[in-house]
Amino acid sequence: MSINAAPTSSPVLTATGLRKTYGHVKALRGASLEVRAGEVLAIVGDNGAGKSTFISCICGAVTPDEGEVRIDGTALEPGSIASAMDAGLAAVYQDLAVAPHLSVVENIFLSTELKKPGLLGRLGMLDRRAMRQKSEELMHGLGIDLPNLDRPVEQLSGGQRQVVAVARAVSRASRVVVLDEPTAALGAKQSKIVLDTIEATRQRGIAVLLISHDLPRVLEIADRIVVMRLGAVATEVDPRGTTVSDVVALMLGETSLNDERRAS
Amino acid sequence: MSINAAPTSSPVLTATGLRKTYGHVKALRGASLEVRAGEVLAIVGDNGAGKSTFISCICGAVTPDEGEVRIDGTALEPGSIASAMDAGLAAVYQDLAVAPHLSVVENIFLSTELKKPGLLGRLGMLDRRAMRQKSEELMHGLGIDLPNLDRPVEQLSGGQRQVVAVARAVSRASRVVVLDEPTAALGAKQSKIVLDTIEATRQRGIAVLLISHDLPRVLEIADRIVVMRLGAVATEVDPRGTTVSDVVALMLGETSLNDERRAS
Amino acid sequence: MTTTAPAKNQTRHPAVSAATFTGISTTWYVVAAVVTLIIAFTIAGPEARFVSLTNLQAIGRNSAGLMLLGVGLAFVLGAGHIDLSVAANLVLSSVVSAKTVLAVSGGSAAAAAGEYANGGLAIAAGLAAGIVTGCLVGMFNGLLVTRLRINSFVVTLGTMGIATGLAQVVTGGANVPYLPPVLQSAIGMRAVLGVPVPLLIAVLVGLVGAAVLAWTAFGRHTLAVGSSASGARRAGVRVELTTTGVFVISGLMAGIAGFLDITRFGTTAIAGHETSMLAALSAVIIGGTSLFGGRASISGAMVATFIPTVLLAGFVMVGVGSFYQNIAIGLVLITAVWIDGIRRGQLAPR
Amino acid sequence: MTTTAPAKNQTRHPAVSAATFTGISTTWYVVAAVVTLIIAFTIAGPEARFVSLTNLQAIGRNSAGLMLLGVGLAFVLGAGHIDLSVAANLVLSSVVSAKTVLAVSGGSAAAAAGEYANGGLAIAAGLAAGIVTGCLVGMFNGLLVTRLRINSFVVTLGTMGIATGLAQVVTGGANVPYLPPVLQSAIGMRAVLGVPVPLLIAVLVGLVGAAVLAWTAFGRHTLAVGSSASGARRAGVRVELTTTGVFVISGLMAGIAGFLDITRFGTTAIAGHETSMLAALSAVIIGGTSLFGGRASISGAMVATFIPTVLLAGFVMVGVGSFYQNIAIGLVLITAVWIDGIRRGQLAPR
Amino acid sequence: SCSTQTTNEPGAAAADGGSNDGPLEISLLTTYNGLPFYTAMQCGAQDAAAELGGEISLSNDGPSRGMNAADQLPVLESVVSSGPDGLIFVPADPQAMLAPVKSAIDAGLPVVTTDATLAEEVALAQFHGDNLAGGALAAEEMLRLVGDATGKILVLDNRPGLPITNERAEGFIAGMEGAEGLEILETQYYEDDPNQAATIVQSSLQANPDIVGIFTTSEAGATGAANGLQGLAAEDVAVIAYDAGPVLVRALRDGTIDALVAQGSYKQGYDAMTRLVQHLRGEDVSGEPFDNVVDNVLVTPENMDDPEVAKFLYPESCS
Ligand SMILES: Nc1ncnc2c1ncn2[C@@H]1O[C@H](COP(=O)(O)OP(=O)(O)OP(=O)(O)O)[C@@H](O)[C@H]1O
Ligand SMILES: Nc1ncnc2c1ncn2[C@@H]1O[C@H](COP(=O)(O)OP(=O)(O)OP(=O)(O)O)[C@@H](O)[C@H]1O
Ligand SMILES: [Mg+2]
Ligand SMILES: [Mg+2]
Repeated sequence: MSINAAPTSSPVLTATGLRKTYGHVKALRGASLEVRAGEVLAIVGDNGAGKSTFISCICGAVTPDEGEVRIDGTALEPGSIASAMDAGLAAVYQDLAVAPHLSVVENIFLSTELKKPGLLGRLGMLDRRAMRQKSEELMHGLGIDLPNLDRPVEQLSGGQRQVVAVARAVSRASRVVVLDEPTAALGAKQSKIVLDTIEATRQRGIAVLLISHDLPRVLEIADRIVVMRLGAVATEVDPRGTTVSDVVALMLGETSLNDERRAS
Repeated sequence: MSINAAPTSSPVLTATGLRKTYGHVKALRGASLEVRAGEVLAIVGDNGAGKSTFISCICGAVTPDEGEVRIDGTALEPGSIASAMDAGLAAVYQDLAVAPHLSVVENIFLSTELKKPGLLGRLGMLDRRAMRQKSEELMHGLGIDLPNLDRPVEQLSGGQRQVVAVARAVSRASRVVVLDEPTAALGAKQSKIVLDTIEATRQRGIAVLLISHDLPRVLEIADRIVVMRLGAVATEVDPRGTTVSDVVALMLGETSLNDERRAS
Repeated sequence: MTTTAPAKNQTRHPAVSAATFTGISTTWYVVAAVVTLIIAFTIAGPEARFVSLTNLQAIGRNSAGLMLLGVGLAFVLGAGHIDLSVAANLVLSSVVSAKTVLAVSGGSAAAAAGEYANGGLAIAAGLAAGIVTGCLVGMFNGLLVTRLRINSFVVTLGTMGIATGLAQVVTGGANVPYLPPVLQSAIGMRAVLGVPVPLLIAVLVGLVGAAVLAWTAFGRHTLAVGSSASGARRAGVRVELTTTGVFVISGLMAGIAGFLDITRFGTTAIAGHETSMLAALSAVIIGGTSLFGGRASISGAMVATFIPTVLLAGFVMVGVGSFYQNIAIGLVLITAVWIDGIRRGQLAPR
Repeated sequence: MTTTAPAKNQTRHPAVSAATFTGISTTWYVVAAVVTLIIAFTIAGPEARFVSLTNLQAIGRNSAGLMLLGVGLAFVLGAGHIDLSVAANLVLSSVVSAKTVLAVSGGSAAAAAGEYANGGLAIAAGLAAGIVTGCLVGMFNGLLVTRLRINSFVVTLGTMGIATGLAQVVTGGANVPYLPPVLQSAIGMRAVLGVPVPLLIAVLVGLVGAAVLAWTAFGRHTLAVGSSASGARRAGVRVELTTTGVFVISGLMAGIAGFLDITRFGTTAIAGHETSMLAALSAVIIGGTSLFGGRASISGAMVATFIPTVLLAGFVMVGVGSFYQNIAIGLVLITAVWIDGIRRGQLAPR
Repeated sequence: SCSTQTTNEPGAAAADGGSNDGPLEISLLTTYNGLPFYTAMQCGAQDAAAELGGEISLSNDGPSRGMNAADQLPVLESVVSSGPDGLIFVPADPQAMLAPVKSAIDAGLPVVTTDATLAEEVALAQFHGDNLAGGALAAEEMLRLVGDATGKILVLDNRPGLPITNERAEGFIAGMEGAEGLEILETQYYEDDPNQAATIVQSSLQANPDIVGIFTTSEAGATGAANGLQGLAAEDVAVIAYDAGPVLVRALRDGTIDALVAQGSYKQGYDAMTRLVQHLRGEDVSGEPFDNVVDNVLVTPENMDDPEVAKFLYPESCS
């Protein structure tokens, strides 16, 4: 995996001044970033730093109290997942956001179902066969070997589920893909598949936003790294020439498990 | 962290020939292991190898179809958590097994509540103050800084929750502590705390059973490593002189995401 | 879609999702249970009269309303919600429908004198009025659940009172009398090829419902929302729309059932149907729909609605006192769900 | 316990868990709601008679049974289950209690002639019979839920039918007549210091229940099971025991309420109480107990049981027509839960 | 309950004049099993059967709850399917039960209605109390009890949409019309729940302390009303209730209730059984009237021990 020079094109996604307060906890206090096409931007930070909240606001899964997200220069409707999806964004959430009772195929095409051609399709009839076949092709293309795509996702092991969520996101994204700790539950082989997938996605000119605690891998794959602390982006580092302990030092302000950043 | 020589004492915990089938899936097909006091035994394996099922059978959370678990030579009642807890075992499960609505203190003392002294206690009255104080001491002792132990666990971030589960397990265990991916969601600082805690626990003469995908750390901390493949223990390795890629090679049989090890 | 390498089709299993599969198999189990009951009552009852055409027709007629409610509830439960207001909605819809029929067929003064106009039009208007009323109540439920984000149990418990009260206000507390007899002769008491028309309607509507659940995006989204609302939302499902949709469907079914009710009785039954909601809920659950969402079987619910009707008819015929009927129906409910659970392996060892 | 370094006590917040805290604050909110209703009806009604002692006593007496059911349901809901059988259990317990009272006080023939013996003993025996019956039904529920692992909705729906049927079988469908008048004079219609004895009993029992929930391991385990049964189990909680326990408590409450019922009326009310289950459930939910387990407030439930009684009494007094009462009660239920949700921030932006 | 033979062409037996003394299966189908009112009816039917002789078996059917068409209809259809020789039927609703009864009659089942009537004269005969008249009887007594007092009257009815009890209220209100100085409050419904009835009575008395009389249309309402009055220690309110089951009779004796409207349900059952069996056995009943009104009787503490009145009180069970 080569460390690319940061692309010079204009940013695909910009997030500006996102704020979010839960009761007394200021989870985000004015976080901003931008990603360019074909760039892997990693977000690192201690537990509770606000990483998941940040990307949830970007994806429209959480409505920020303040701030703006733009894709290709157009502002997204805050808190609207549809708006982000329509703009070409797809995500893997930390808790995966799958429907456990539905099968692998059904989850991959959830909300982007294929309709039968012709009248039946216009009546809303699904094309199950096409979806099944495309899912197989997708899995095959990624090198993932799940034997039965019709098993409900709840019967898969944690790692298998995470792979399904990654496959869904990369197959959907046309501009930005957001990955919140996509390898947390994965073994060596599956982690490799996911990292290869990220690389392939970047090659397709898609912007990648990656959250991970696995710093060695982050340093290996990311073009840029932003460090979050206490709900805001503390600093940005260039992975070239940076070591894991450098990053750890940046991540650790004081008492970082302390999330009592009380409102005013 | 020093690599100890494997202790020579007789095993604290032995699991023999555990089998478990879910419908068509043979999750475990005769897995065995033993751990000695003061020893850290790591279990590694690909996703879906059966690691979580294995330790769930050991802890009594899952009833194995066959096989036996002994602590200090006494067989545990299969599928009885009480039996394992009484024998001095405590565990962190992959999904943490906390009660999300209860506070940190309430979760730490769940099922081991302290009663008031005297008549009130005999009437079942809880000693909330004592539990709160002991929890604070515990957290302080482990170096964990959670500001408000009365917040419901569901309001904590994933990493904070995992730390609570680890604190509960190490405070309870008197003979064996079982940790299923205790650092999966943790950042650098929290991971360090957990690893230090494992080391301290081992020093107290408690047997530690650790599942982790973080092979560098496993090699660093474990006394022995067992590699699981397809529901059974494939081999055992000595971490001394072994590299990560050696272990990965051992972990990977073919098609390991393929869990369709159909019953006969 | 990213589709690399057109890999050879390696389908090793038929393209039927596990959810559908369980659904179907529970349906067959329920069919077997109903058939067993029918055989038992035929043997135990006098002269095999249980399987006489008139008796089976009566059972069919009596199941039609429950079946419609069950179809609606299967959607609602599948989406992880509950609708306690179905029976009250049925009553309200029947009342509005009856008033409309009277108005269209010439007003109640003429009706009292036995004069009726516009038979066919009156029927159509009555059906439309029932459907609109039912859907409005359903929409009200759906909007409260999605916009105000109140738990559906609470919302529909409230709507249950509201609909009951409205039905009483509309009628002044007395059943609507003097409905045109054509309602009963053309629909409620009619049979086509031996099949009672109300049952026919319920089955047809139910089959459409089953198709919607199994074969359309809406149906799939319904189960996704029931399986994990937050997951479905973040996967792009418009959860609010889907949720409102299932409540409207439930209301629609109650509306049709309300109209069928007046075609059966030739009047309204504003004091009746107090047990219908729980009976329909039981049927839906026996039929294999999960109370917790994510799994629903319309066909199972449809077949299971025969269970209370068959039991009641059978006990009367066999001569089991009516007090024992409550006990027996309770035991059958528990036993059926228990056996189904064992069969599906859900109650199997942890 | 591992306790290293006796760190200085760094408590920054009072040692009240968030769960308890929400419980208490919802209780105060419900108190405010009830008081507001009382003030409104006092102003709207004639000559402030709503707050007359007799009226408040009447409201208190009429709330006692519902309050007991609510206390039981708060445990069951807190543990993540539901008990639909409480009202049927109440009726069965009242019937068994009444029959026992009659038997102990000299048999029904003597009673018909107006002769009664063993007043005090009869009362004690009646109470005991009611409690035993209630607990047995609750235990039955608990065992089916835990041993057969059937969903509690299904189990208690079944038990509801079984208990209703048994009550009818025991009585032959007619209310038990000729109960000794001492029941009413000594308990049902008596007031101590102005407080009706049934209310006094309900409040005392409820306070014990609140103490059990808040201060004992059983109470804590109840909420843990409701919060996550599988989590609690693996943390060492004996989930089966706790679950059976909550159903027994619910049955116990229904048993006491059944006994109080006969002391109120001097007879049974086997056809009454059809709305009691839903009324008690509403009260518990309004009172701040989660339908999904993990959070329960006994005090909130106790206060909230006054809402339906106050509303009915107030509407009658103010002269709201009875058809509109159903509507109004439905609207109040929805509004109360909605406002409480906003207040707790649960319905706040995602 | 297996019957062996059914020979019941409508009117055929009567036309033949041939007698049929074989065993008969009669079903008594009510709206609400176990109510004392229906127990009395059943006693009447049983006694008639015993006097008529021959093997007549009587089965009691009916929903275990409801009093409404939706609950009764499935039971009716099952009873018809089970093929009894004759049916004594209490229709829950005159309109709703008409079509199904008609088709049963068309299929050859002789039906006699009791207590309530059907919207059309399709049955063999009907025996019923007049609920409107019963209400009026209560009104008459109410006027006597309150004397020249002025004030308000509260009517407690069971549930909206139950024609049987709704008519009693209607008859009562009509009977009170034009009474000097008495105002009838809006009817309140207690849903068969004495607790609700008690609350309503108490609140109504708070709002209208000048209530002088209460009329309730069934037992649960009377139980609740008596209790509500007891709670208020309001002695001077006249309470009249419909029906005369043991609970109500005891209350009358205790003085918590002032009068009862007892229906002749024993006689209804007796006469209905007689007419049905006569028809089935081919006796000529064509001369008998179709509509038979069985008068209600007003029971007061003064006349309740009079044997002529006492036989109208409903027993706990048939002797
Ligand atoms: N729904 C919520 N209610 C209350 N507090 C919340 C909620 N969600 C997040 N928080 C708080 O906001 C802060 C940031 O949480 P977030 O999940 O974004 O952290 P993170 O950086 O993703 O941590 P981790 O690495 O552990 O996943 C934490 O202190 C957390 O406790
Ligand atoms: N409840 C269940 N029902 C059906 N299959 C199950 C169940 N639990 C586990 N399995 C299957 O058993 C196999 C082993 O699962 P297990 O969770 O033990 O794997 P693991 O080694 O812990 O994997 P991971 O590293 O992903 O956590 C998997 O194939 C999984 O799909
Ligand atoms: Mg996170
Ligand atoms: Mg695992």
